[in-house]
Parts: sequence; C-alpha cells; structure tokens
Amino acid sequence: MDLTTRLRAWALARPRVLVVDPPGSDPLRWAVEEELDRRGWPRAAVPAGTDVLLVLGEPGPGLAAAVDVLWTQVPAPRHRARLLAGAEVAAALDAARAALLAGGDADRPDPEALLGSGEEDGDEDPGADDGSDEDADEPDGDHGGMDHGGMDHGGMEVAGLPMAQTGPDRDGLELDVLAVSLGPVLPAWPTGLVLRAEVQGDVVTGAELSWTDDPPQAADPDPQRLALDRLARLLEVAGWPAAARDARRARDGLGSADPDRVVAAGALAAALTRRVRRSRTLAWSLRGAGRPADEPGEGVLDLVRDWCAAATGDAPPPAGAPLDALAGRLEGAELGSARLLVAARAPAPVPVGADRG
Amino acid sequence: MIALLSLLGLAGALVVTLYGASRVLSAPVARVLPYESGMLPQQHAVSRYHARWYAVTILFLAFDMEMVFMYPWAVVVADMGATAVVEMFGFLLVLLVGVVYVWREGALRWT
Amino acid sequence: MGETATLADAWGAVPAALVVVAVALALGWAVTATDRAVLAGGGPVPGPGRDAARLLLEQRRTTPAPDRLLWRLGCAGVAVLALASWAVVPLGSRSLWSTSADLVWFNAAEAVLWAAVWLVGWGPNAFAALTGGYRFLAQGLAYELPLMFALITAGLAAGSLRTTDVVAAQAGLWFVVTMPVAFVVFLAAAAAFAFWGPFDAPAGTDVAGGVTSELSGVDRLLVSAGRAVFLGAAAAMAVALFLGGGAGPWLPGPVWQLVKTLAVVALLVRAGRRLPLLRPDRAVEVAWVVVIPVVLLQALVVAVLVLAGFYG
Amino acid sequence: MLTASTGWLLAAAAVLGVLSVASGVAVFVVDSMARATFALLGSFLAVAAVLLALDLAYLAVVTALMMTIEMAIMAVFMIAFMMNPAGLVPMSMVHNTRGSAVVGAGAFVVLTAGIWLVDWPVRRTAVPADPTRQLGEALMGSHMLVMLGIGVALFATILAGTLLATARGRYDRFGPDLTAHRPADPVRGGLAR
Repeated sequence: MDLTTRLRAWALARPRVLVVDPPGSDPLRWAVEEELDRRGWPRAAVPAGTDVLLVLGEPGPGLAAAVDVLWTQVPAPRHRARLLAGAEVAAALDAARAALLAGGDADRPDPEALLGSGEEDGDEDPGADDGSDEDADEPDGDHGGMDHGGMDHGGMEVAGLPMAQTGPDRDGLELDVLAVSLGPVLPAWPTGLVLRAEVQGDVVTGAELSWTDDPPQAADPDPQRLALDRLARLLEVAGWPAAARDARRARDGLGSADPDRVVAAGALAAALTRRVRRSRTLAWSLRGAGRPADEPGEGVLDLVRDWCAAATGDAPPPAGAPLDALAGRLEGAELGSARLLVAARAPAPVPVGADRG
Repeated sequence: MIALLSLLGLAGALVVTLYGASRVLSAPVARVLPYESGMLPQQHAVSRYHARWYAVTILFLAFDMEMVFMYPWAVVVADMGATAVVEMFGFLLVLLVGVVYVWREGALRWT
Repeated sequence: MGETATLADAWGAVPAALVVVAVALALGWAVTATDRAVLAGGGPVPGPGRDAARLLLEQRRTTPAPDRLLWRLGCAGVAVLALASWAVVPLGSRSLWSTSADLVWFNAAEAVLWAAVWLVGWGPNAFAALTGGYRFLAQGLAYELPLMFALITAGLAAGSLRTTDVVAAQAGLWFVVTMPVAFVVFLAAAAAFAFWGPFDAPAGTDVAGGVTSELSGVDRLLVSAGRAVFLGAAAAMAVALFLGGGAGPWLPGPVWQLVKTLAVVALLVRAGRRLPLLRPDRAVEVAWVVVIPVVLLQALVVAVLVLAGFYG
Repeated sequence: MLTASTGWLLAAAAVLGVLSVASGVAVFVVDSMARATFALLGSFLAVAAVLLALDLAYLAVVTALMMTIEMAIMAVFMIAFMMNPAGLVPMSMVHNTRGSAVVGAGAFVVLTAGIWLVDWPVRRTAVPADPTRQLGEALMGSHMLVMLGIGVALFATILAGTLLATARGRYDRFGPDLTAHRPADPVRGGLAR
C-alpha cells in the first residue's frame, strides 16, 4: 500500500491543470500560467487529460454549471480547486497537488441523470443557459433520464440522447445535421463564449453565439500583454505551440517587476511577431481561411498580422466583432477556420441581454 | 515467421499487462458524458458524417493500385534494364495526367 | 543478396523480440522527451516515464453508447502496430524478421493505422474525437503515396525490398546523397502518420485534442506511446534506408546507428516544431500536384542511376 | 508428402480460413456500419495472414495494406450514406434474405466443386528464393500488357469517378471558356492559384 502511495506521489508530481478563467480574470490566469510554466506542470486541454480542475475568480451561474459538467468528466485521481483574485498562486497550486494526492472524491453522477436535467434546459433557449437546474453535484435522484422526453425530439433516444436529424446538404444530399456546442470551456477559446453550432461533417452550417453570463466590471489589463495573450491563443489554434509559448513568455515577462525581464520580453515579443509575420508556412496555411469568397483580403491572416502589431505595442488590439456578425461568418466555415475566426476576432463579453436583443 | 509471432505476441502481452496494471492501480471505469466544452451533448455524435474530401478518395484509390506493381518493379529494374523504367514511368505518366485532370476539375479542393 | 540471418536466428525468437520491444520503447521515450523539451523551450517538463505511471493510475472513462469493442481495438491497435513496424527495422545489420517485402511491411503497419486511428475517433461517440478520426483519413490521402514512393526509391536503388539489403547497398555511398527528396518526404510522411507536429490536425487544439480528447488512463497511454514509438521507428528506418544504417568510422555499427537515429529524432523534432499546423485541406492539393510528381522525379533519377550501374 | 511444417501450415491456414469466414459472416450480423466494415477488414486481414503462412510475404502484406486503406475509405462512405450508421437504433440491415441465401449457397457449391474438380498443377521447380522478384519479372516481362491495360483502366476510373463525383467542374471554376485566372472556389486549396 505504501508503495502505491509513493508511486502516486511520484507520478502526480506534475499534475495536469485545466484552468477555467471566467471573463475578466485574464491577469489572474496569466499569473497561474506563468507559475505552471515555471513548475513544468502541463495545462490540460480536456477533462479526460485533467488532474486538477482549477477555477479562477467568480464564475457566473452559467459558467459554474459548465464547470460542474466538466468536473463529472474528469477521471480520478482528481481535484477541484478555486483560486480567487489576490490569492497566493504558488500556495494554491501546492495545496491542490496535496489534495490530489490525498485522493477521495470519487462520486460521480450517472450520465443519464445529467441528461435528464439538462434536456429541458437545452429546449428552452439555446442561447442562454442559466444552469441553475443542472447542478452536477446534486443529481436530485432524477434517474428518469432514460425515458424522459423521448417524444419531444421526434426521434428515438438511446442512452438518454436522441440521434442527429437529417438536413439538406450543400451537395444536395440528405445527411445528418449534428447539434454541438463549442465553448464555454474549450482550449484556446474565450472562456464563457458558447457557440451552438449545427455541423455536417466538419462544416458549420448553423451558428449561434452567446455568453454564458453577464460580464464582470473588470479593469482593462495592459493592452500589449492582452494582445500577446490573444496572439498566443490564436497561434495555439493555428497549431503552432512553440510560437504560442513564446507569446505567453513575452506576456509574462512584460508583467514582471524586474526591468531586465521587461526589456527581454519586449525583445522576445518583437522577435516572435517578426517570425509570425514572415512565416510563409503560416501564411500558406491560413491565407483566405474564414473569408467569404467575395471578400477581399486574407481573412484570418490579416487579423494575425493586426494582433502581431498590437503585440509589439505598435497598434491598438483589433476590435472584437459583434456576436451576430461573427456567427454569420462562421456559417459555412470549416471547423478549423471557425475556431481561427473566433480566436482572431476575440469578441469581448457583453451583457447577455444585449447581444440577443 | 516465429519471430514475427513472438513480436506480435509480446506486443499483445504488453497491452494486456498495461490494462491489467491499470485495473489494479486505478479506480473503476468512469461513466461520463462526451466532452462538449462543458455543455451537455444534445445528440449522438456518431452520425452520417459528411466528409468534404470524398472526391479525392477516388483518385487515391485508383492511384493506390499502382503500388501493387511498383514495389515488385523496384526489385527488378537493374535486371530488366531500360524498358522496365520506360514502361513504369509511362504508366505513371498516364496516371499523372489523370491527377492533372482531377486538379483542374477542382476535386483536390474540399468544397 | 541471399541468406541474411535475422536477429531471431541469432538470439532466438523471444529474446530477440524482447530486445526489439525494449529498443522500440526506449526510442519512443527519447522521442517524447525530446519533443517535450523542445516544446517547453528550456523549462521543466514531466518526463515520459512519470507520465506513463500517471496514466496507469488514472481512471479510464466510457461515454454513453460508445462502440466499446472498436474503441478498444483502436487504442490497442495503435500501440501494437507501432511495435509491429519494428519487426523489419534493422538493429545493427540484422532485423528481427526479414522477408522479401520488408519495406511493404513497414508501409502496411502504417496503413493499418488508418483503421486504428479512425476507430479511436469513432469509438467514444463524441464529436471532437470523431472529427479527429476523419481528419486523420483526410491527411492519409495526402501523405500515403509520397511515403510509398519514398520507400520504393530506397528499394529501387538497393534492388531489394529487404531492409538489411538496403543497408548493405549503402556501403559505398549513403542513399541520402542521391535521394534527398525521398529522405525528407519519408520523414514528413512519418510525422503525418504519427499525427505529430505540423501534421497534428487529427489531434489538434482546434478540435480539443481530436482523437485523443476522450482518452484517459491506459487508453491514452497506449495511443500516445504508439505515436511516439511510430516516430522512433520512422527515425530508425530513415537511418537504415537513407543514412547507411550502422556505417561509420571508428565506432562500432550499433553505436553509429544509435547516434544517427537520435540525430534524426532531434532534427525531426526541431524542424517539426518550428512549423505551424499544415492544414490537411491545404496539404492535400500540394501533396498531389507538387510532392507526388517531385518524388516520382526522384524515383526516375534513381532508376536512371540504377541503369547506369551507379549503385554497383 | 506431408511434413511437419506443412502440417502446421495447414492447421494455421484452416484456423485463419475459419476466422476469415466468421468475420465475413459478422458483416451481415452486426447492426453498425462501422462494425460491418471492420469485420470485413478482419476477414481480409485473415486472408492476408493465410498468404503470409504460405510464405508469400509480398502478396500478404500488400493485401493487408490495400484492404485496410480501402476499408477505411469504405467506412467513410458507408457511414455517410447508410441510415443509423452506428447501429444504435435496432433495425435490420439485411434484405431479401431468401434470395441471397440461395445465391450464396449456389456460389459456395460451385466454388467448392471447382476446388475438387480442377486438376491443380504440381510444383516441379524449387521454391523461389524471392517471390517478390519473381512477381516483378512476370509483371515487367510476360504480363506487361496486363499492367498497361490496367493503367489505362485506372486512368479511365479516375476520370469517370471524378466526373461523376464532383458537382463543380472546371467550367464552374474557370468560367465557361476556361479563361479565369484564378479558380472560383468556395474553399482555397494549397496552391496559390
């Protein structure tokens, strides 16, 4: 038994952390990411690869509900932690690892029970999930998910879920239209943004964007650091992790109190943006992505260059697109291009009511 | 042959051992919902999936056939001399004309 | 070249297979460690061994209405195929198993991977995983033929599809000198079938890890280890096919082979991580219209050299 | 005539043959398109293993290679076009069972009779050291015409298949007189044009 304990301590010395950052918690997330990089703790992309689920700040009810769902998907050993603004990041991470090693917390609601409470939610209003009735920790003894709502969907349910509906396709076929959600918690995605999409294959045929919650009144962080952070996210989606790492490093360095580090970070930012701007491969891979055929310009690639300019402090960060306009452009885009567009247009959170009105 | 069977047997044994070790060391299998970024899934994902690149598959399958000839060809070029080279590359040239046609038709772009 | 003793003949089948598996895993470890070090850019990283232990301790997951059988087959398949591809990779001057179609065996192990990776994506009944699986097939349409032509080019110069014959045929001159295009294409295709680096679309960030997004515990271990072992096998194979295998002055053959293989791994990882993702919908057109004709031209050059008696 | 090794070989071939038939049957038993496709692949792989047991390494490996790729692509089309591809909703996937049973049984009888009635040739020469080389010599020598014929057939397949499969052709891309400088494609490809 002692051997197992030691094995656990050794194996989990660098746990994978899934960071959930509600809108407005950017500076806190930067501090956390810097500390994680310093320790060599990898960041998890999905619950399946997560050891520690770290929720920053105060998520609104919609995001909190999503975190509850994510928590049910994290395999044991697992630990869920909160980190409030102003708290000591290093101490919190140490405590999280200690709690992870201590184990416990194996309870997990049945998937059917979750679906049973979630379905009504999805039917009511796809745009807003107030989430108050899908608390994952309390299955409410509602195990009737299997036989619930079967007729509502006009189709048969298997394991609590209906099959996809068919719809016309651009090749004139009748293939399945699958309803999926992207966001609120997705790697390299503005946390809190939800894309309710209809997809045929990997093409988005219907898109609806919304925020899970009202935005907080957060102070604007330093625009250059923000631009570097967004650039890192964009490069992450473009599949260039090494460049994204440099962008994050420059971002962290610019926030440092040490003047030497700030200078080095400025140089790193300049070198990185030069590399990104000049990369023929990136230009080849992104050129024209996310751009309607009748529109001039290079689509996402132009935006990458704008973010590069902002990342060196030469220009203000590009403005985010209104959600409706962005959603319109996502329709017809391939999934990868859609992700790039969202990362590049980086919409800022606006009140929930405003973007639907 | 025995060597190959030993290798495959060992690989299989390794996989079984890892599953066994995992069974001993870890908690029982968790039943969870598929990941949809924190939202609940609305439908089963395994659906009639529209692959945008279906047109490429036809070109690929036809072109792929020629590997049946080309591997044995590679072995005998030195013995058979120039005719073998001329014949094989003539054959490939015909197929490459097909590739150019497909390219012009736009089938290499995933519309 | 006639009778070539295999490792199995020399050491007995099971010990030889054990050695090959050990080498395969060690090289896979080296690939992962190099990759993580390059990605972290100097920072600390979790070692692959520690990570494997972590994954063994981690719970496995299952989703509602998965295709459990196919999912399991896919995960195990990735790992088993990666090890199976090592059957024909020469260690020193001998491979574990030797037939008149070694190169085709390597190609086939990678081709069966099409099925395995797609199944890993199909199994969990989840959108991100499914999309990743389909992306792998789409990518396969682009890299499969260039890979095959690169393998054929090496076999063509040696006049044999036996890897040990290919190594022996490079006694005078490494093949990379006369077939640099085939060498580069081979390594790029290897990165593509291990869906690593710039060919990572099937497990890309934009689909939340794609085929790997629902994998935890030992399932994830098998798939990640399989990818790393495949990359290691490809590096070792590149050394055997293009860099003269164990040939080199002063040092004994196996040491040279190890040094060259690690150098290829380092080169591959460094070069691969310098590039952003090459999106499969872009890559497919380039692969067909540029890469395939260029590799065929390379094969033609080599064929003419063979006719001229250049390779002896 | 029967040596120990041929005994083993027969046993292996028999086991693999049964495996191949069994997974062939599974194709029609399972509900899921994915399972049906990969059951068929299992059948092909068993046949490849029989070839390998017969020491026909090249044919065996190339069978496995081609069939896997083809089955993977077939899975794509099966899943795109068939209802209920994962078999989650129970429904029967077979039609006209009686007719196909008759056809299947008839084919089985004819083929089995063929196996026993044909006067199979007996090997007179030694086993070749390298069957792959022999195959290459046959292809480049006596069977050259076959290869050229197949080349033309493949070319025709590429043309016809693409013509039938693509909704947008070159006239849609380059204009009615094919003069457009850049093709009008909804999605860009990898080449700058």
